[in-house]
Amino acid sequence: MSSKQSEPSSYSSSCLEVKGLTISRNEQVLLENIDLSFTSGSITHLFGENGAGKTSLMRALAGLLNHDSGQICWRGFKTSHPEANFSQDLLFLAHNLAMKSELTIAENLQFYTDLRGKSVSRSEIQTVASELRIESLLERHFAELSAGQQHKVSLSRLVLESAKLWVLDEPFVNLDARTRDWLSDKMMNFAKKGGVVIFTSHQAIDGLKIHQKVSLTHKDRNEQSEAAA
Amino acid sequence: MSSKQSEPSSYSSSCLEVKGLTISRNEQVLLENIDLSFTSGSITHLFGENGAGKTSLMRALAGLLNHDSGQICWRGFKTSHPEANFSQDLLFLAHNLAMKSELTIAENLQFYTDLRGKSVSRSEIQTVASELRIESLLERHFAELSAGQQHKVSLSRLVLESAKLWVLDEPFVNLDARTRDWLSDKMMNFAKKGGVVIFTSHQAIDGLKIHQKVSLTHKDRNEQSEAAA
Amino acid sequence: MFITLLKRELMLARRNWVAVLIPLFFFIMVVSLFPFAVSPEAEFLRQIAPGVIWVSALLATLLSLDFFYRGDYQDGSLEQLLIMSSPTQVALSKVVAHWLVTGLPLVLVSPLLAGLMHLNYSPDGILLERGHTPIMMFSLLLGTPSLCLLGAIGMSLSLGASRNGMLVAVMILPLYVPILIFGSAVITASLGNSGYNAQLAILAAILLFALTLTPFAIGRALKVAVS
Amino acid sequence: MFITLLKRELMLARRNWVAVLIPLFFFIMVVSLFPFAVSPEAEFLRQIAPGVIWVSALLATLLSLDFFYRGDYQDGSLEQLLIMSSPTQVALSKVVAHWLVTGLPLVLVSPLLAGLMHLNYSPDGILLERGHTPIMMFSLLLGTPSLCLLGAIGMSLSLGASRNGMLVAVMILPLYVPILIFGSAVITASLGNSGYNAQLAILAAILLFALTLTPFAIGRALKVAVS
Amino acid sequence: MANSSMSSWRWFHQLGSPKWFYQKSAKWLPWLWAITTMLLAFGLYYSLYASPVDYQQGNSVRIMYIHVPAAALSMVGYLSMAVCAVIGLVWKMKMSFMAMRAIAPIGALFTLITLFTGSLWGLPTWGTWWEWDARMTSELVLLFLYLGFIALHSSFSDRNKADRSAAILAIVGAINVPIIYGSVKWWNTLHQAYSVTKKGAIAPEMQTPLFIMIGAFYLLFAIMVIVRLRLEIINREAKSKWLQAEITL
Ligand code: HEM
Ligand SMILES: Nc1ncnc2c1ncn2[C@@H]1O[C@H](COP(=O)(O)OP(=O)(O)OP(=O)(O)O)[C@@H](O)[C@H]1O
Ligand SMILES: Nc1ncnc2c1ncn2[C@@H]1O[C@H](COP(=O)(O)OP(=O)(O)OP(=O)(O)O)[C@@H](O)[C@H]1O
Ligand SMILES: [Mg+2]
Ligand SMILES: [Mg+2]
Repeated sequence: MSSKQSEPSSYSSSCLEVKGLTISRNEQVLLENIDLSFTSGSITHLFGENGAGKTSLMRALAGLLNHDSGQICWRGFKTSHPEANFSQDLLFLAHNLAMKSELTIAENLQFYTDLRGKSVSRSEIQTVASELRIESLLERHFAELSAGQQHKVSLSRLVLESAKLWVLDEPFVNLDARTRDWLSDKMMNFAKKGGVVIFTSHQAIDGLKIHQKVSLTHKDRNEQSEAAA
Repeated sequence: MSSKQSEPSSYSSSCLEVKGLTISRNEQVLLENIDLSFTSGSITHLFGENGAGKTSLMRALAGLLNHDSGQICWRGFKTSHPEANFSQDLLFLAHNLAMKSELTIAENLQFYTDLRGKSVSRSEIQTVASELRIESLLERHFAELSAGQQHKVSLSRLVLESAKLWVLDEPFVNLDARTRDWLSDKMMNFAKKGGVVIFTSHQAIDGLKIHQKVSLTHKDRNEQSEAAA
Repeated sequence: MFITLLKRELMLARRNWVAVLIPLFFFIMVVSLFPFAVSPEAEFLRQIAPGVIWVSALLATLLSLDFFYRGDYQDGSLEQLLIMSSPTQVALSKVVAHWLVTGLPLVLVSPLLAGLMHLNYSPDGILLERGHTPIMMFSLLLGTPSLCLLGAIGMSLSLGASRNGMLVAVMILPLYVPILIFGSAVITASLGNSGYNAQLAILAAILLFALTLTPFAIGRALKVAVS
Repeated sequence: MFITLLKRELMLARRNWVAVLIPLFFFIMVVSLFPFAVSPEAEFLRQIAPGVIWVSALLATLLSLDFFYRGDYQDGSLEQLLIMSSPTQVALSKVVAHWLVTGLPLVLVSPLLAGLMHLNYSPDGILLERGHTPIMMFSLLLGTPSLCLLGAIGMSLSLGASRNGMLVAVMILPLYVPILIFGSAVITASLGNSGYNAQLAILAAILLFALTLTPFAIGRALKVAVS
Repeated sequence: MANSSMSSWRWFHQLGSPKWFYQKSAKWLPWLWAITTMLLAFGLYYSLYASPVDYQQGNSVRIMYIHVPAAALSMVGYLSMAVCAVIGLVWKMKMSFMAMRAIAPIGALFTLITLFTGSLWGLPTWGTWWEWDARMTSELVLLFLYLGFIALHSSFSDRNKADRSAAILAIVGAINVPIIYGSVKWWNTLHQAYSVTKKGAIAPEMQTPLFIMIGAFYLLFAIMVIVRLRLEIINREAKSKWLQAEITL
């Protein structure tokens, strides 16, 4: 894994640190006192059975879900702290693809790069699209795509936006084999350049080199019996 | 594959026949003049890259998407014909799980069995739920489940409703390994009893015995070049 | 089948009982805006009461449609319903539930608004012993089912179109004009102590007409929406 | 950042230009319902005009909110916006877009309604050379931004709650009452040839007040909605 | 007999083919334009200069020659839209839906013209540009119906769905038009009696130009529909080979 490190050096200093994180859902503790560290250049696979709390953890990392206690730091600063510049560094892809059905694919992608204050040329968008074999769809409206095509559009953001932390919830779902390979390549490349990748998946991905596996376990069953007692 | 055939004999006569089916999307022909036959007791895997038209074909089979020409017959009758009793025999699971977030899991499931005019006891629901490890969630509201848990609820319908044709769009998505196994078992059992299964999946499913593979190919690229010419 | 469908709609409504109360609140609130906006003078309110009450009832019915159709469309339930039973039955169950849950309560709560709008006073401010409230309720009772039926067409048509709840309003408000005219005319006639049987008869005729023709159209529209 | 966000909202609105016209149509249609429901007599219409126009404008603003918030919430865009920029900016961009796309056009189209409601006639039916239209427009111009701001709070709060568009209406209508009172009072005063500066001043004060306080509240509400 | 029904059937099928219509209408259009311009020029000359001034209304009566034809077309437009809708739904004919879509904005335009000329006329004759008179009011409601139709049709991204949904609305609306007209008339007579009587016997020297103008407006309407329909065909069949050949020619 000899990385070329051609990207800005600030990359390598990035590191996401989770300390004593406790998350509740529905007034029940879901994840308790979790410590995790995601270092620069690493790919982390979050796994666990359905309902273990993977999505909840990711949403907490992204600052969307409140946590009961503990802290989440990015480059040594709390993620909510402006110095951390977390909102610019983070790219979070969730189940909801966050694309507008009224806009064309190209417009949707353009908006997100604009929001990062990064100007992206049309040809860059075209390059990604042709890698993903959706170049002929760029002028179509998002609603008129198939499930997998929509997913691909959302994945294009990974390449177009220069984030430093990818948090991807089930990114391999609905993709055909070729696109799965494309995505694992991108993930490995990104990690090589010093990025941090956290993803969930229920399927094993051939050819994807994972540096860290985090297993979450279901607290529900224990609590159920507690509640019954 | 020696089947026990303990179920009603009408099962075995079930057969879905597709003749000369042509489907358009967006005024472009997507699938042209397709002939397919799904015999009783068979499991068919529809595959093809993203946007090939798998979902469209399934929706056409279910009578939700209009086709330009061709016909779809169930037990020798057109599916729209009342004699075919198609609406009672078909169970179509799509990406949208068709569950109400305001109702509990149990209530949601109950409704669909009621709609089939089949009375299902509470214990039957409990049995499926415990197989799927969602028995503790039966009284929860649908919206409060994780993605995979929601999916499991939708899959419970397969067991509770006595349909004869399963049309399943990406049923393995979001499921943990254990549930994938459960589903392939159910599919094989159902086929053994004479049911017809049609499903799509981008991942290979270990242990699932598939009788027929149908590959759909993308017409888009050809048309694109035509339009450009 | 129909019973199962209807039970489902009612159960969903019961679960969302707040959502069921909301059109009622809306009805009451919109009517009560007028004293603020126009004039709180009793005689004046009495004159505009038929119109204000009917327009508000109409808007409340129209806007509450969303609840019964949009959700089922978005979460895929509508597809399932249409696969598993006939479109006309689905349509009817939704209209009936909508009326039971929104239309009927509007009728029942309307006496309150009659009070607010001084409908039970004679022009010289004397409380009438037999006010105009019963006839107002009767006009609403005859009119609201038609509102539900016509509204359902618009709602079903707009489902596949856009997320815009007002689209229905724009499509359907013109069609509501006759119901509005005769509905409010009944009350106005009663206020003027003239006969209102003709108007009531027309309201009833409209209802019959709507009942026979619209369920099929709604079913078709729902089918188109999911395609 | 703000500019990017605002451009996005306006682009979405342009794409849905029909959706943008719909509140306008709605505004016009609801006003035109009243002659049917109340009475087409010119003098009478003139008297209820301020109230009717204001109530309709208020409903049109309220109901058009959905378009700007619900979609982004449901498809996950709102989450992304809140992750990538600050809640207050998101809130402001939405309110500004909503006003530009709905509020301002309402003001511009209102003279038409003034015509329909005979607002430019003297009580004895003579066409005034300097009618009450300009002052009506001015009152709407001052009032609609406040309607957008207050409405946005309600909308954001209701996002996570239920799919019910009317919930906003019920939450926010009471808050709209002061705006409605002073807004319609401006026109009524003008119709009665009395002064309306005090009412205008109050409308302006409400607007200032809303502008300074609400964006933060809307941002917070949005943040809660996605959590 | 069998033969004639066969040929009318064929005609129906040809009309259902965008290609056939596109090619034929290109031949019709110049002729239509010629006849219409002539008729319109003649009608306008006759009505604006050669016809008598009304002894009560003065020159403003000349608005009638625009107003009445436009009013007639506004209603015919909605009706034809509904007819197209039925044909489209029953025989699944795409062309019919295209025609329906093409008619909508033109019908709305004629409705607007009616309203506008009516108001212009009202100002000198009644001293007000708007009265809630039965005719005028139902014309306003007709405009709303058109707007609703257009709003619905334009709200879909999927044309197929848009056509079928809007067709249902057109039919429901058409069934309601007479009901609306009837109720508005009833409502209006109940509420107030007009001092201004609208109807008077029309003098023959006014009737002839009026008829000419009505004829001209019908033709104008037809031309506009054909032109829009051709645009619609270009829009929808952009990817078909015959059209690309047609356009590059
Ligand atoms: C905005 C206002 C008006 C509207 C919407 C309107 C609408 C209509 C409509 C729908 C017709 C029916 C055409 C037909 O049956 O073929 C009509 C006819 C007519 N209108 Fe108007 N009108 C308006 C104002 C006026 C005014 C101000 C006058 C004259 C004082 C007027 C005089 C006529 C006449 C003479 C006819 C022909 C009557 C007949 O043939 O029976 N209209 N108008
Ligand atoms: N709602 C729609 N409107 C117009 N075109 C559509 C629509 N949905 C899908 N399409 C187009 O139809 C084609 C087939 O889509 P479909 O959803 O059937 O693909 P699929 O095989 O299910 O793909 P996936 O594996 O991504 O789910 C795609 O090229 C897509 O662009
Ligand atoms: N919106 C919600 N409200 C309340 N509880 C929820 C909600 N979403 C999820 N939960 C509960 O929180 C737990 C964790 O859910 P989460 O979505 O994080 O699981 P997950 O690991 O992502 O599962 P999956 O593999 O199915 O996606 C589950 O037990 C679920 O029941
Ligand atoms: Mg998850
Ligand atoms: Mg698919």
